Parts: sequence; structure tokens; C-alpha cells
Amino acid sequence: MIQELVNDGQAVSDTPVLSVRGLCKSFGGFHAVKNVDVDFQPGQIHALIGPNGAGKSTFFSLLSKFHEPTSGTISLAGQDITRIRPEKVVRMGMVRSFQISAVFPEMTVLENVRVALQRRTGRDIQFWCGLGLLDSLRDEAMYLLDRVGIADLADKRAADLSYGRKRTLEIATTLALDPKVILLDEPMAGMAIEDIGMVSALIKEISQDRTTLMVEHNLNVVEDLCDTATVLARGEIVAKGTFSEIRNDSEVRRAYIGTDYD
Amino acid sequence: MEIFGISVPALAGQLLIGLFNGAFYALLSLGLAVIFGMLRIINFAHGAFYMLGAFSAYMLSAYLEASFWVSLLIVPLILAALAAVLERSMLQRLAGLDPLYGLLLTFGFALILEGGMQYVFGVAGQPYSPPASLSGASNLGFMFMPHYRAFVIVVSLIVCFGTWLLIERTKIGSILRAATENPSLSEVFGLNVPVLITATYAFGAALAGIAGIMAAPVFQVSPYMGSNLIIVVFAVVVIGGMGSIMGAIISGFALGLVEGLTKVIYSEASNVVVFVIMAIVLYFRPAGLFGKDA
Amino acid sequence: MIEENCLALSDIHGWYGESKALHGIEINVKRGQTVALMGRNGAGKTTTLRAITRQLTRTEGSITKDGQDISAVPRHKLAYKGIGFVPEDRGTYNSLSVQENLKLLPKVGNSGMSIDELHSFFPNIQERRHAPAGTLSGGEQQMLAMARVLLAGPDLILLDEPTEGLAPVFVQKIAELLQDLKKRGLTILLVEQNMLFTRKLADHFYMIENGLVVADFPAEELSENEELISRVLGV
Amino acid sequence: MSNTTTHVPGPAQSLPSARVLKLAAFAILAVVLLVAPAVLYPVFLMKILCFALFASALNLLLGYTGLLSFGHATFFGGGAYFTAYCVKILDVGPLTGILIGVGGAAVLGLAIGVIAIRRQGIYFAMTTLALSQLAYFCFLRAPFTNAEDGIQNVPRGTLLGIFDLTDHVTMYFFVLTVFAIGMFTIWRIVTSPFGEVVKAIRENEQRAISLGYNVNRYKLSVFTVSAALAGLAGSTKALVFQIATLTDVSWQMSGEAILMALLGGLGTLTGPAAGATVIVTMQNYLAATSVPVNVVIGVVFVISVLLFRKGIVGVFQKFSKAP
Amino acid sequence: MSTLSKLTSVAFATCLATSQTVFAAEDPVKILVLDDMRGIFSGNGGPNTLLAVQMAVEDFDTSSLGTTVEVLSADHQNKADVGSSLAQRFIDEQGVDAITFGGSSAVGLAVQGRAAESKVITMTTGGYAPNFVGDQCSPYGTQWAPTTRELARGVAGTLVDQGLKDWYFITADYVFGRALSTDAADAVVDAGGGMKGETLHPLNTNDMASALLAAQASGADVVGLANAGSDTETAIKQARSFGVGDKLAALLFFSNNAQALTLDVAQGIRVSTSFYWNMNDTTTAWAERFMERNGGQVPTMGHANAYAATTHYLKSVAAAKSQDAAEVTAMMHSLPVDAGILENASIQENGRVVYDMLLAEVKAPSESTGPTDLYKILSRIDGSDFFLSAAESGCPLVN
Repeated sequence: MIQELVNDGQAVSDTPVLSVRGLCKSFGGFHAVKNVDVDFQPGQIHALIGPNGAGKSTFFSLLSKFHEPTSGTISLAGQDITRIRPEKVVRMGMVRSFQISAVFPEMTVLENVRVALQRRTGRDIQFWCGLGLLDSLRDEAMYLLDRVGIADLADKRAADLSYGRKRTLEIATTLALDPKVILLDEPMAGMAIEDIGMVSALIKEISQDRTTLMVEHNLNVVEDLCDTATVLARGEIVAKGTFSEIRNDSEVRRAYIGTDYD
Repeated sequence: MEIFGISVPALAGQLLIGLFNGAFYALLSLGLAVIFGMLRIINFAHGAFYMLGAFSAYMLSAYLEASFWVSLLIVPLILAALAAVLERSMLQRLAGLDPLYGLLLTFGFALILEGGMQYVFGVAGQPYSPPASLSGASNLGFMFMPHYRAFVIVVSLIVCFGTWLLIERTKIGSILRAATENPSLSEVFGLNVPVLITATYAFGAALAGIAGIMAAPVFQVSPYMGSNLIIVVFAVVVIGGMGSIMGAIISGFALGLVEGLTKVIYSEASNVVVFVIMAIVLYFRPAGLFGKDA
Repeated sequence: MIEENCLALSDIHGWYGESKALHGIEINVKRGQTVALMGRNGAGKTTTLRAITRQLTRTEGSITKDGQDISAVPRHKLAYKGIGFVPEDRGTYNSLSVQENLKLLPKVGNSGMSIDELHSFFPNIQERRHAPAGTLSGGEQQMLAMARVLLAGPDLILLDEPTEGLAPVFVQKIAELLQDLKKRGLTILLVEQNMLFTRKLADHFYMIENGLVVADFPAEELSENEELISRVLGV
Repeated sequence: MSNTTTHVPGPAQSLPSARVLKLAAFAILAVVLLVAPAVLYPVFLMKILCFALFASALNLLLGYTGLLSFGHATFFGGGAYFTAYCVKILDVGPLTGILIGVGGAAVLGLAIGVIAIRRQGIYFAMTTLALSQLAYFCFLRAPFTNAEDGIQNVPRGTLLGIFDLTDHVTMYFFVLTVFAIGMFTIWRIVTSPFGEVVKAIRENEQRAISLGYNVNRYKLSVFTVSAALAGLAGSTKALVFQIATLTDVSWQMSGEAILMALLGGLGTLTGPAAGATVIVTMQNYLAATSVPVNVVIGVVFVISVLLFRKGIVGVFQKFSKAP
Repeated sequence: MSTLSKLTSVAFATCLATSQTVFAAEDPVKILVLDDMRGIFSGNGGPNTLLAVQMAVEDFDTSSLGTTVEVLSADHQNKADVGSSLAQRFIDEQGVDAITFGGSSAVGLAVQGRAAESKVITMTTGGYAPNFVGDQCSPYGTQWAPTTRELARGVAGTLVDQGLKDWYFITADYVFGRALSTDAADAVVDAGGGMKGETLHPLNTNDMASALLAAQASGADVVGLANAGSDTETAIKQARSFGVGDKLAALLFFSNNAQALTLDVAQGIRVSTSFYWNMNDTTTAWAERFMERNGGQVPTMGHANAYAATTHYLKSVAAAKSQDAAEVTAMMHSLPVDAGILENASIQENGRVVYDMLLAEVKAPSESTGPTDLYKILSRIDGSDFFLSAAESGCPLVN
């Protein structure tokens, strides 16, 4: 089914892989996301930009089903996922990363990736076997670690990694799931400049033949990486299009650069 | 006179007893809710505080010959002081850790306090008499109404709604709510949050102390008087919605009444009815009846 | 007198959890000045304010207010050193009414604003005083947050993105208020991305990038630095 | 232990010498357990083994999955009641009795788990506590438990028609076998692929969900297994002491198990057993003195929460690691 | 495993054998006082039972034994599992010869069962279920405490005779409580009275109000309390506030309950007891010595029975010149029980100790001359045909 998803996407490229209609979310009286309609085309890198508090992270949580929408629908590859549990969404091929780096701190780097591989290979419920069963996953895990450039850290405890390395590890773990849609929430946040280039290249690489949706503040990165961008402000979409279109949009300028006054 | 085959006096009587028990549930769950709201800790020592309230009253009367009324003023202060010391010296060290450690620590407090009182006084109940002015009873025609029980219900209502007013309608209350909503920012604004936390814990303990002294003349004053009661009160808090002040008060009284009603209809179930309700509430409304999404 | 340092940050390093966000910030704010911190999202502007108000996991370096080291003062005593803080998310207490929010902060000094003056500045707040703060619009919340701090009477105000997400009418209003505060001699440390807003207010600019001050210049030299500003802000 | 090629998880690298040390310690422990009844009173040893298993079962849930159940006595006592009833009234053999006890506890675990697993953290603890209290009243009222009197004089019977369990030493070796099977089960689970996923859930539940794991299903599985093992401990205890009472299902019993696990060291294989040994020994010796047992236990509890959250094993590891 | 098991058994046996040979020359008589030392029944048993046993040993001329007497004690906390394992441990490790028992009958029956298997004498001084000498009797057991049957008949019979015919029972919902209410109901019916109803409550109930209201609503003449310890105290205390106080009959009540409740609350309650501290000169002299040593706590029938039982046991050991349980038990059954503490006492074949009982009433504060002056004795009940005979007891050891 996942395979289908990609093929469909490539065959009919204007069929959106992810489609959102009338999405709303309110916490108490506060409307974090208001009536958002948006489609994401397959095979591209999309940026979701907007000032702090615009509702980008909430929007991500809604897509990945970590939050229940107040109203509206979300469909993934034509299938309605509005009432589906988050892990089910992952199994359908859409995986998210978190704003704050999410690793399993007490496990080694290798184990972090391995545990992600386990489910896909059906080695997640064997309570009667030893860990030897997982040996076969080692090569694949090492391959993924190598791909993101941290193979030499395989036996380190994840908690002992630097912040940038943790984000890298997180990307490796996400890759282990072989997702068709990746949601990256501020993948560069808090990173040193050296790391930004590295991660940026990594994202570019892994995004081939997948659909990537990322929240990012660094407009240089967005310009460099993304095919299209959607601008969110106060929970609403204020603009969408290619980056150059967006850049000259007055609403966007206002959202980013500011409002003049007398 | 009968309703559904149940005599009216029996029904009225059991409902009154239910309300009386509810008065204790409400006082205790209110204290737990106040503490939980601020400290995010389930105070397992609450039953022990309640017991200490009763014992303090007993000791004040036995050794210092203090009257019920004097004790009613002093006992909450004793409990507040004790709780403040416990919070300052130990509970505070757990700040920032998983709240489960708070639960476990207060569980340890309960073991020590109950075990200690058992060591000193044994398990057998100690006598404590209601004040002479409240020792009578009135025949209401359809039932016999002990004055002291009526007094307890009234005092509990006053204390509960007084607390609610204090928290919802006063400056102190607004400071507390602010500190609960955003503790670190409140500190930046100049509110002494650590002291507020200590004060809140002490206040919650004082409420338990009031419940304890009011229980002393009716129930046996014994070291484990609080240990089983507190589990019911936990259930009451969960039903009301953890941290919800109004939820604690209303569900406290309401569950007392439900229990009383169960005694008339099917008395064997009266011990479990609260837990059954809790299981149902948790299943359909996990945040409790009055709770916000947790 | 006006040259005297009100707030001085020297070699400030700060961490969120294990992630280091500040790498040796140096900032001096002179008494009566309005100083703007500029930089991209995530550059460390808000983090700098949080370092002053001690909301980071770990902070190293020296922070002095009026010459006195305040980096070891208990957090709840900072306000009494005359520091007022309006955080990025405004920090209004949603469960409290507008009035409760206003009266919440302890009085730490006299900034010269009476409650009547404030009411004339913020008529909405007066009107909606019984409503829960959570039901106010973003602009109203921002005004509430500023009014609240002014009532406490600090001589230094830390302002984090006061115009963020606000309609122009509110931006205007806030600018007027800040001009007024400047006239009254209050010291203001302002974090703001809205360049058009800042350039008419600030006396001095600090450009921050990756947790470091990369440049600073007085308002007079603004025009000479347009290119730098564009680069740092990434626009 | 045949998984020589795998990376043993945990902070300590498995150097060969550490491995030898571990094996040596294991061998010494085995020898101690085998000769212990010659030196110490067997019933006392059996009590330690039963509680060690109970605490370890709880630890499987608390230490390895991060779920604090405050109602595990329901499974411990439930197992004891089922076994006692079957052995005494239905006249089944000790082995069948224990199997029924374990099965019953597992069913109870599944039923309580389904409701409790919906909540997290402190809410989970409260839910298990309240549900176990509900179970307590059910046991109190159930006709087969004899309320306050309990099921007394439960015959130990003859194991497989060969071993006369009325003899303390024979019974001891039976209990030791049960204990070993229980501990092996726990070890097997925590060092299995399934255990890896469970560990991941404990460390970062959100992340585990985002890897596509249905975490509730894993939690429920562990809860049920933990309940079954607690039931195993309770069933065995019922045969050792020939009695099943309300004490076994009371919430204080749940608290005791938590204390043992915490004191010994959460999330370690041997910790809970060590904690159980200390507590049971203390109870045993203090009972004969005028020292108030509950106060001492309470103080130990408070100290371990405040100062030794890693427990006895944690402290030991710290010292053994220090250069 | 079986070889190993045998090996260690042998090793273990050797250990025991060695220790026995070493100490056999001066094998002391060891008595274990196993009681609820701090729990809800510790007032009528507990530490004061230990004191009574110690006094009995001190008062006994141990030279007639040819060895010393050692008194050990342990707290079973009213938990059957704790009690039975403590008993087992003291038997296996200390080699105790006799156990005096008080507290919850549920614990006592477990202890007696365990002791019987190991051939150890048990003397139930504070357990009131009839099963001790009934269906669960032990060949080495004697029950010194009266059973629910005598307690119930003593009070119920008398009150019905006085015209209080309609009864309502508030009963503790476990074997002891139910036995007490069943026996009392039988006594009431035998005497020509009737039952109005019954409310069962769990052990350790802190609010009896709803039960009391139900009793009040039934219109009964008497509310019989078929419970014990703090449950009884709670019921009495609360009955006063609901205006039911004058209708109470406590079926198991001790002088310590009266002291705890204060005479003001407890006055007028009718009780059936085997002992009151100043019922005769012997008891008065003994009780005064007793109270001197414990700070003025009045001895209950539990304490008196412990004294009498220990004295009789030691006398029997001396007479039998043996510590063997069977021989000593035979001697206990045949020797007459000393008069004084118990009046007209003898031991039946099933281990039942039979004696005269008293019906007493708690004094009003105005009638009392001091803190220890609690009861006035209304009548004496001849024990000879008041207790259930061995044949009727259901004890399987009696043919």
C-alpha cells in the first residue's frame, strides 16, 4: 500500500499525497489553528513558515494525530485519517520528528535505530527470544547510521550525544521506518552553523522519492531546500506558493518583517 | 410512609448519614485537590494528616484539657506547621522529578505517622467526646438528628465554600492560581512561589486536620482511621477531576449521598459504589467530571 | 547620569537542557535608553531575556543591574530589583480575570504611571476587567501584559516581541506607549523583529546571531548598517 | 546466556572480565540459594523468595515499563485465593493449583489493565489503586474467601505424586524452582525484542508512538504478564503458609511491593529481590522486638525516595564503578 | 533436586540434632505468648496478657519443674498469615512447648492448626470462636476464653427474661461475629423472644450510624452488638447520639472497652464475662498486683485466663515430669484447676475449660468510686451445664 502511494504520486503528480480541509483546533477558548485548507503534492519538500505562535507545531501535531482536530478532515493518499490513532498514521507511511530532539536516551545509538526497524520487520513481539534475533537488523541499522554519518557512534549512549548528533540520530530513526511522508518540526533549531549545512544536505538526500514537510525559521535554509512554502500566521494560512512568490507577498513581509506605524 | 418500598425515615436517615460522610469526603478531597493543583502531587499522607488531626484533638483534651472549640482552632495550625516542615525539609527536594516520587514520599510519611501513633497509642480507639453544647439530638419527626452531625455538615459546607471563595475571589487566591498556571514566570514577576507551595501544602493539611478533629467525637480516634478512608477520597478526587476545587467539593458531598442511597437500596454494594462510579467515569471521561483535559 | 549602566550582561552562556543557546553575550543598557536586540528566529534574543530572568536550565556569566550582581539573587527577588518582564507569549494568566491579572504583581517601585493613565491608554482593559484574560484578543493581551508590568513600577522593562502577530492598530498603540515610557525615563530592553517598528524607538541596536552579539551600533549609525541588518535578519 | 554476539544494553560495557564477574556472582548466588535451608529457617527463606518474585513482577511493570501500579496486591492476593481455594476445596494438586492461580491473576490483570492503561503517570497509579480497592471489596464479599478468616489450613499436598511438600526443605526447593522460573521469565522478557520495544516506550512514549508502535497494546501485555507473575508469587505463598487472607489483597501489600522494588533498585533484575530480602528480614527480626516495624519501613521508604532512588543495586553499581 | 533436597535435609537435621544434644541437659520450658500486641484487640489481650503470663511464671515454684521457664512473645498483628508463620518459626527455631493465644479467632485457629501438626500445646486465652474446641479442636489445645455461645446466652437469655423480647443485631461480617449473632439469636428464641432483623458490617467500620438507624427503624427492644473491640466501641459511642443508647446489649465486651469509652458513654451496658477484677478476694489481690505493674489498667477476662492457663500448664508439666505435649495435656485434663481466678473450673475432653460466669452491668459515673470501679455484678451463672458439652461440641477427637 505504501508502494502504491509513491507510484500513484509519481504517475499523477498533481494528486495531493496529503490533503487538509477546514482544519481547526482550539484549546479552551484559544484558536491555535483556524480553518486551514491545504494540499501537499508528492515528491517535494514543502516548508511551513510563519512567526512564533502561528500554530505550525500544532498543525504538525494535528497531521500526525498527536492532537485530535476540533473540526475538519485530513486525508493521506486519499484515505481519511481524521479519526485514526497516531501509530496507525505512522504505519500508513507518515512519520514526524519533534521540535525537541526525541531519542531513547538510555539506549545506544544502534539500539535507537534498531528499535525503529523492529516493527517494520515484525520483530517486536517476540518475548520468548533473546536479542540474538535482532542481529540481522544490525547491518541495516549500521547502513542507516552510516548514511547520516554517525556510524562511528553506534555504541554510544544516545543521551551522551551532542544536540546536533541527536537530531541526526532522530533522522536516521525516521529513515528506518522508510516513510513516504516525513514531517520535520524545526530540524535545525538550536544547531551550530556547521551542523546546519550537514543536516540540510541530509534532508535533501533523504527527501528524494518522498514527500517532506518541514517547519523552518531559517529562510536561507528554506530557500535552499524547499520547492514550495506555506505561510501560517495566527493559525491561518496567509500565503502559499513557491518561495520566490512567497517572498514578495505583502502578507508574508508583514508577518516576517513587520508593520510600519506613524 | 414509603417510597418504592423504603420507609421515608429510613431513607431520610441514610441520606443524612450520606451527607455527613460526604462532609468528610469533601473536606479531604478539597485538601487533596488544593495540594494537587499547586504541587502536582497526590498527597498519600492526607489520611495520616486527618488521623493526626483527630489525635491532636485527643491529646489536647487528654493532656491539656483543651476544649473542643479551642482545639478546633489549634489543630489545623498544628497540622499546617507539621506539613510545612515536611514540605520544606523533604518534599521540596523532589521538585522537577517525576511526580510519582512525591506520591511515594508521602506514602512513606503515612507509614511513619501511622506507625508512630500506633507505637505510642496502640490501635485501639481513644475516646473523645463532642462538646456538651452539641451532644444532644433532635427528633425531626421522620428521623433522629444528632446535633453534632448537623454541626459537622454545616462546618464542612462553610469551610469548603470558604476555601472556594478564597481561591476564586481573593487576591491570595489569584496569586495561587497564577503560580499554579505558570510557576516560573510568576517567580519572575516577584511572587515567592516556593513559599506559596509550602503554604498550599500546609493549608491542605490544615483542611485534613479540621476533618480529623471533627471526626474525633464520632469515630474512633485510632492510628489507621485515615488509611482506608483516604482510598475512597482518592476515588472521589478522581471522579471530581484532579485539581478541580469545585469538583472535589461537589463530588465529595454527592458521593456521600450516593453511598447513603446505596445503603438503603442494596447495602452490600455501599463499599464499592464509589469505586464502580470511578471506573465508569474514568472510562468515559478520563479527566473526571469537572476536570479539564489532563 | 544618563551614561550610567542600568543593565550589563557580560560573557553570558546559556543552556536549554543540553542544548547550548548562548555563547558569550555582551550587552550594556544605559539608564534611560531603549535598546533593541535584533536577529533571526532562534538566534538567541528571547533566550537572552530568559537568561536575565533566569528561566534557562543553566546560565553562566555575570549580570548586573545598577552595578549590583543579580545572577545569584533568588528568582522571585528579581522583580524587586526593578526589573519588569513582558514575555513573548505575554504571560497573561488565562484562568485569571483581567483585573486579577492587573493586580497580581507586587509593587516594586514607581514608574510614574497611575492606574488612571493606564486606563486612558488601554480603554479596552478597563471595559473587559471582569473577563478571563484567556478570552482577550492577542492585542488586548499584550496591552494587559504591559499595563500589568507598568503598575508594578519597575525602572527596567524587558519586552519580548511586543508587536508579534498584532493588528496595525495595536502596533501603533504600543509604539505610542513606548515613546511615552521613554519620555518618562524608563529603561527598555526590546526584542523585536519588526524593523520598521524598532528603528523609530531604539537608541541602540544589538545584532545577535547564533547566540552571539555580532554587531552593535547606536541609532545614528543605522543607515550605515542596512546591509548587515538584512543579512542577519535573513530577509 | 547464549547471545554472545549481541550488544548487551545498558551503560556498562560488557567487558569479558565483567561478564566473568557476573557469571561468578550468579554461581555464588545459586550455591547460596541451594545450601541456604541448611543454615536458615526454610519458611523464612520461602517467604523471601515469594516476595522477591512479587517485587520483581512489579518491577517488570514499574522499572522496565515505567508504569506505577498501586494495585498489584490484587493479583498477588488473587493468585493466593484462587490457588488456596482450588487446592483446599476442589482438591487439585499443588501444581494445578498454582497454574489456576496464575491464570486467574492474569485475567484480573487484563481486566484492570484495560481500564487503567488509558491513563498515564499519576492517574494510572490512582486508577490501579482504586480498582484494586474495588477488587478488595469483591474478595471480601465473595463467598469462597471466607472474608476476614481467609482460606486457612491449605494443604501443601504432594508434587507430581512424588515430592511430599509438607516437608519444609522439599517445599523450599519447589519454591526455589518456581522462583527461578519466574525470574527467568522476567529476564527473558526484558532481554527480548519485545523487551526492547517496551524499554523504548518507557524512555520516550511519544517517540515510540511516532515509530508506529501501538504502545497501549505493549503496556497491556506487560501489565498482564506482570499480574500473572504477581499471581505466581501469591499462589506459591498461599501454599507455603497454607493460608490466603485479605492482607494479601490490601493496598498496603501493594505499597510494600513498591517499597521492595524501589529499595532494591528499579529497572534492575536483581534489585527487587534484594529489596525484598532486606524488608522481609527486617520485618522478621523487628517483629520480635519492640521496635515499630511500620515506622522503620516508612523511614527506609522516605530515605530511599529522597537519597537512593536507584536503590541498593544502584548504590552497589556506583561503588563498583568508581575507580 | 531430590538428591540435593535429601542432602540438605540431612545437613539441616544434623544441625538441629547437635543443638538439641547440647542444650538437652537444661531444656527450659518455653511458653510463647502470641497475641495482638498493638492492634484492635490488644486492649483485652496484648502486652497485659504477656504480663499475666510472666506473673504466673513468677508466682510458680519453678523448683518443682527441675528446669527454668522462658517466656517469649510475638505480635501476630491480627493477620492470620503472620500468626501462623510466627508460630511455625517459634516452634521450629525456638522449640517452644506451649503457646498462649489471644486476638482475632481467625489467626488463632490458624495457629492452633499449625501447633497441633507440630505437637505443641495451645492455650486459647483470648479467642472466642467455638471452633477452637469444636470442629477445629486440637489434641493439645485448651480454650480458656468463653465462646460466643456462652457470651451470647449470658446476656441474651437474661434480657429476654426481663421482657426485652424483640432483638435486632448489628453483626461483624466474619465467622466470629456471625457465630455470636447466631448463638445470641438462638438464645433469644429459646427464651421466648424474636428477631427483628440484622445488619452486617465489615471489620473495623468507623461509622455504625446507618446500621443503628436501621435498628431504630425496626422498632426492636434490644440492639445486640455481635462484634468486638473497636467496632463495639464505635457502635456504642454512636448509638448514644442517635438515641439508641439505652437499647444496647454488647455480646462481647471487656472492662478495657468500658475504660476507653468512659462510664458516661458505656453506662448501663450489660455484659457477660468470666471474670471481674474484684469479684473475690483472690482476684482482687492478684489484680492489685497486676495494676501496680501496668499503670492501673484493669485486667480483663483475657488476662485472667492467661494467668490461670499458664499456672495450670506449669503445674501439669511439674506433675507429668515431662514437656511432651501429649503427657502434659493428659495431666492438664486430669488435674483440678485452681480456684480463685476462675471459679469451679474444670477441663472437658475437647479442651474446653468450664467455669462459672458473671452477668454484669457497666456502672453509671455516679455509682463509680474511681477509675477502676467499672462493673456491678448482677448475677452468677453456674458453668456446669452452661457450656456446650464435649459430645455436643462437634470436636472430631471426641467419640
